[in-house]
Amino acid sequence: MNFNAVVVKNEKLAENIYLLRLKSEKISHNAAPGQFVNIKCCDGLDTYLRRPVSILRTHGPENTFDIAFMVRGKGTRILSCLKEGDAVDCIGPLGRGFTLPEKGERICVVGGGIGIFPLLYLLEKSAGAYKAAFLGFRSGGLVVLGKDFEKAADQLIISTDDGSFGEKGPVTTPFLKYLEKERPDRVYTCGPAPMMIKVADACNERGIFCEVSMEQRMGCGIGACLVCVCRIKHNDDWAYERICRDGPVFRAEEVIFE
Amino acid sequence: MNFNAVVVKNEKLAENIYLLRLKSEKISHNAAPGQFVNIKCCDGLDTYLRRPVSILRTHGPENTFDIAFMVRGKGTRILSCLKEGDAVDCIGPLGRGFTLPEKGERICVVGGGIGIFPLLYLLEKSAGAYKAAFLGFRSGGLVVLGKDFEKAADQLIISTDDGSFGEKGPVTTPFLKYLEKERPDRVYTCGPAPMMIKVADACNERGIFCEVSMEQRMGCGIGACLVCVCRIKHNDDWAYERICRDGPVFRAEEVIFE
Amino acid sequence: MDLTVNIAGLKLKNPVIAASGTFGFGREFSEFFDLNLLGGISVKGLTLAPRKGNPPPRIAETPAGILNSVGLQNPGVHAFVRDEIPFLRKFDTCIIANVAGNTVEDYCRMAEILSDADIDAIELNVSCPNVKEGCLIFGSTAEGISKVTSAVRKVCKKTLIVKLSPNVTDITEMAKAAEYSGADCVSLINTILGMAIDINSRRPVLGNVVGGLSGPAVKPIAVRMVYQVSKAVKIPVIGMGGISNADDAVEFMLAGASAVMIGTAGFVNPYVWIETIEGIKQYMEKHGFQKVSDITGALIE
Amino acid sequence: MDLTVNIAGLKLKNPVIAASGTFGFGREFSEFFDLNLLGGISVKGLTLAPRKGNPPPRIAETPAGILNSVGLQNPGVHAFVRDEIPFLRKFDTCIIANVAGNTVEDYCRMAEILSDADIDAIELNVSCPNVKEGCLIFGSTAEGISKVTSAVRKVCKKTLIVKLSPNVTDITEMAKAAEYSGADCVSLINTILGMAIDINSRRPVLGNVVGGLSGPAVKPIAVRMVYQVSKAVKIPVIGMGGISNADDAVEFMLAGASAVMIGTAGFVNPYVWIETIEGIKQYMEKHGFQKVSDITGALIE
Ligand SMILES: Cc1cc2nc3c(=O)[nH]c(=O)nc-3n(C[C@H](O)[C@H](O)[C@H](O)COP(=O)(O)OP(=O)(O)OC[C@H]3O[C@@H](n4cnc5c(N)ncnc54)[C@H](O)[C@@H]3O)c2cc1C
Ligand SMILES: Cc1cc2nc3c(=O)[nH]c(=O)nc-3n(C[C@H](O)[C@H](O)[C@H](O)COP(=O)(O)OP(=O)(O)OC[C@H]3O[C@@H](n4cnc5c(N)ncnc54)[C@H](O)[C@@H]3O)c2cc1C
Ligand SMILES: Cc1cc2nc3c(=O)[nH]c(=O)nc-3n(C[C@H](O)[C@H](O)[C@H](O)COP(=O)(O)O)c2cc1C
Ligand SMILES: Cc1cc2nc3c(=O)[nH]c(=O)nc-3n(C[C@H](O)[C@H](O)[C@H](O)COP(=O)(O)O)c2cc1C
Ligand code: FES
Ligand code: FES
Repeated sequence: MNFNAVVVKNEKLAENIYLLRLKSEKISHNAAPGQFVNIKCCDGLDTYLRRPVSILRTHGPENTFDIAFMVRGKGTRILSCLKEGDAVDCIGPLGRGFTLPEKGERICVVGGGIGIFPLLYLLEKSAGAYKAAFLGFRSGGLVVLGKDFEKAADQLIISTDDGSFGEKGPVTTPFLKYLEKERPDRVYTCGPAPMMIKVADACNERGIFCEVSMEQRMGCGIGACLVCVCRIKHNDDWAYERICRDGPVFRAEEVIFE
Repeated sequence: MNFNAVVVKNEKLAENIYLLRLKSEKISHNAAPGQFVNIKCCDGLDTYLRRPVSILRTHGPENTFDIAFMVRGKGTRILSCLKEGDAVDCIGPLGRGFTLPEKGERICVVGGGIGIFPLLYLLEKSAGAYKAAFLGFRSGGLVVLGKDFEKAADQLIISTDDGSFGEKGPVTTPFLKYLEKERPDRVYTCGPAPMMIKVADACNERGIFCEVSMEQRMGCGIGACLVCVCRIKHNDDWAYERICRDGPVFRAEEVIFE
Repeated sequence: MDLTVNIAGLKLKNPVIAASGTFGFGREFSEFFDLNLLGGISVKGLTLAPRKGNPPPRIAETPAGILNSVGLQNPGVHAFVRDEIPFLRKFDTCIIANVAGNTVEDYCRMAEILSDADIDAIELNVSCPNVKEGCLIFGSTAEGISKVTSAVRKVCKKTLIVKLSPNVTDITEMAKAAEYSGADCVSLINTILGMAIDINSRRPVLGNVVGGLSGPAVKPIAVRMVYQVSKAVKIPVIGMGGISNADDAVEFMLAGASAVMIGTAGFVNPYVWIETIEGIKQYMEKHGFQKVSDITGALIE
Repeated sequence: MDLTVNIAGLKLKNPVIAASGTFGFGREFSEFFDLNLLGGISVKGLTLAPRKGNPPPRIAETPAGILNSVGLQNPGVHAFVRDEIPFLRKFDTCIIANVAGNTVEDYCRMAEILSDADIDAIELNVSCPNVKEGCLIFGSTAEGISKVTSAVRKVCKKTLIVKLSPNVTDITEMAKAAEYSGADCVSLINTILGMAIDINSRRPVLGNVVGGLSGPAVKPIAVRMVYQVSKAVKIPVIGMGGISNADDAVEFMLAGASAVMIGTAGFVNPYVWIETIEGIKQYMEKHGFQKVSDITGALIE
């Protein structure tokens, strides 16, 4: 389960945002949308723990998969410097991904910032569904993979906080407006907590199936250490469940956001 | 005083022994035989402390200096992988070097293993002296820089523990035999403690000027932390002196070996 | 080559044990390697009633280490007996039940329940820094350790291991108290209380503010404590704290440990336990040790 | 921007101080940078009579840290006054005399001598893990700290800092004892007792077998202790332990430190003190702090 993936390409998508294509037969053949890999960014002690990064898509025939990430700290900085041919120690695919829609269903994805990445994979794997994508970014300079989303979705709405690209304001505004007129069969969301809460609440109120992809600092990444939890409803009570194994994707109605 | 030196070449001299040529105007112009540089082998935490390595020689016109080293652990392994153009964080030149001989004096250097490196620089800087070099190695495969020593010394005797090159046995044997017939003006020694003790004792008995270059684990490398000490006689008493600053070269008669 | 280790009657096939709280109940790592290879497994810390644990974030990365503040999230000892022992027993490895209580009665009740269960040893966790009541309160004084240990000893039919906290002035006093009160073995160290602050948000990184430090950073402290304790008591010592490979494991054994536990390093390298066992064999070969137990305390001073 | 810090009347031009034992008497580092830039210098630990110190090796590298066992090698307080103060006084920076004794009388005698000398503060080292007598023996109990501190307080005319050992169960008890007994300030942490073994030679790496751990590895432990202590006492706290840059320094200040000391990191980066001062300024700019003292305790919980 612990694989050395080899860098096939490293592409800068925007300032501080990179796409890595990695070759690994096992990961590329076993992955599903919403799953992630857990990466040892460098040998040794400098970034001690692995870093979780979502799988952006796979290319079965070439045995490769892509990840896209924003440089946040030491680990992602190191990843951004990888070169073709470098080996990367990746564990994956990990976690429970999205429930794929049935053919003919209408779905929405609502993503913010780095939360858009797992949603692209979902869209690409949702053949036969009618797909609307709502993506939010802080500003136009951070808008990435627009072409890919355009291709993968039937409808694409982009908004930026500062209005420098697409609609101005939070991505939840066009999404909520959409919900006024339409009733999608499934909604999937990933991004900052405030955004996900709005999306989840709107869907829960309307009884729309909604899945959220959660983020939390991780230890083992495989479910053994109970470090990466979020609150999940259990009948009248709740329990901390593991984002790395029971998630990262949960049913929105089950999650209690902190 | 803290300089980025740039790798000009990295040459493998023998299995696990490397020569690095580094460009640094300040170090190459200020160094003297017996001094060392203190090297941060890699950024970050993996080799946390700097590693002390003797200066093998300098090339004034090219602003370069050489170091030669054996791969012992993590730090020297990283150094052995450096490539032309890489920057190396070096502090130096550090320490008190050898007392150079006067013109016309007869000198001997007695070196063992990695202890031979500072002695080459001394020989090359002792123009006008008559120079005999005694070098000991564990086996023939470890004999390095033979040509350079041949050129730098008027007389060169090499011995190996297993007899696979030169004389068989410890290097002290031919040196002590030499002392039976000759009385050099100055003797310089660097290498394993048992070897240096024999050389020092022989010289002290005969009242021959002898300098030893000491080795010890270091902290700061500049004399501030008192970590790198050896016992030095002070009248009827002794004190711990700092190898990095009061040495690494000491008068043999002053040193109390542990 | 003899890799077996005998800890107060408890026979381990090799000296490498998975540390409590880092290995769950074995299910997850069983997807990576054959649990039959392990000397033993110390399961996630159990409490009498189920515990929810502390709010996230529960982990922070620190230089060469991590802070955790899980806070003993677990399904309770009854669910462990019912749901986890049957799975663990499929493997031929020692099962150590790690237990933590708020009161002496808690510890005793769990020891009773587990004495009737199909496990090999009980590890008293009197050293968890991540819970407010009990536990570390007991582990911070020799009297506290004596009280819990002697009470549990009376009802415990299994090998009794007391896991010591490093957050004390003199660890040997704690070990002696455990020995005197009937422990068969001591294990050490649990995590060291620490804290990390995000200077941009100006908030503690951990939801619980403070957490327990583990990983390579703590190794020199742990080796020193194992060295001191193994000189101070006659019962065997299980060493842990920052072990990442066979060299580290051997270092603990030379310092006096009869066996070792590995935790945090498994987050980075899920095969660390297996590789450590292999590496110990290589060390024995190179240094002419026939029996792994001969490494214990073989420090030359 | 106001970088000054006032510690019980002692005015530092900035909160960055060189930690005792890592900076000698300033001579060596003065070749690297202008000592006038420093907030202060805590000199190598002094004893009444000169001390030879412990046998080498005196240092071992450990994950993200070092162990040292120098054992207070120093020329004695008289030689310090005679030979070192005149050099140090050439610089406009606070001079802190770090002193360690075998007996209460030793501490008092040194405090008397230094009260008449041209220095700014006395730092009582009751926390050196590398000497057999005195020192840490005092620092391991609240009574010991009280005894030394109150005796010294009577004869000490300088700002009195008590440097605490982390090798204790409850650091707040030690800090409270120091405060109660008249300390103007506490500084923490000194090194944590540790050990390293060379598995090939099977010998301890250090000549003294055990040594004190410092460097990045100890940072989370030190931050936690500074946080606890600054809540427990009203006197100012000087924080240290693993600081390698301005981010780390700010972390200690947020946790409650009024100033910081940096030691081990200077072995790797001789400019660390200067770079830290610059980095703190940048942090203040970015986060809108006018006075550096406003960072102290500005943790949001
Ligand atoms: C399931 C999952 C999927 C993710 N997918 C992506 C993705 O596709 N693209 C992307 O850019 N980012 C993704 N992230 C976030 C990514 O893991 C963090 O940005 C990354 O760990 C930061 O590491 P660093 O060393 O650069 O930052 P540092 O701040 O130096 O990291 C310090 C520690 O905190 C942890 N950490 C810091 N931020 C986060 C975070 N937001 N989530 C989890 N751990 C964090 C790190 O893993 C590390 O242990 C995902 C996170 C999770 C949990
Ligand atoms: C003044 C001086 C000059 C030296 N000149 C040379 C030279 O020209 N060529 C050469 O090959 N070697 C030389 N050495 C030895 C060299 O410093 C060590 O081989 C090197 O530090 C080993 O580092 P490592 O990371 O590979 O080994 P590790 O064993 O991983 O190092 C661990 C720690 O121990 C220290 N250490 C280990 N061995 C030694 C040692 N023998 N001396 C001092 N510290 C040690 C390291 O610096 C480090 O802090 C010299 C040492 C000194 C003190
Ligand atoms: C995430 C995590 C959870 C832990 N939970 C427990 C526990 O439940 N019971 C216990 O006795 N120790 C617990 N520990 C401590 C470890 O068992 C071990 O004592 C410590 O981590 C030092 O070893 P290491 O550095 O190899 O991890 C936990 C450690 C970690 C990192
Ligand atoms: C080599 C060395 C010598 C030290 N000597 C002393 C000393 O003489 N007196 C003292 O109070 N602390 C001494 N210390 C402790 C430091 O002042 C400091 O408390 C500790 O190293 C933690 O800070 P750091 O991680 O920044 O080094 C010494 C530390 C080192 C590494
Ligand atoms: S990270 Fe260990 S359980 Fe999720
Ligand atoms: S290494 Fe610090 S004094 Fe020599």
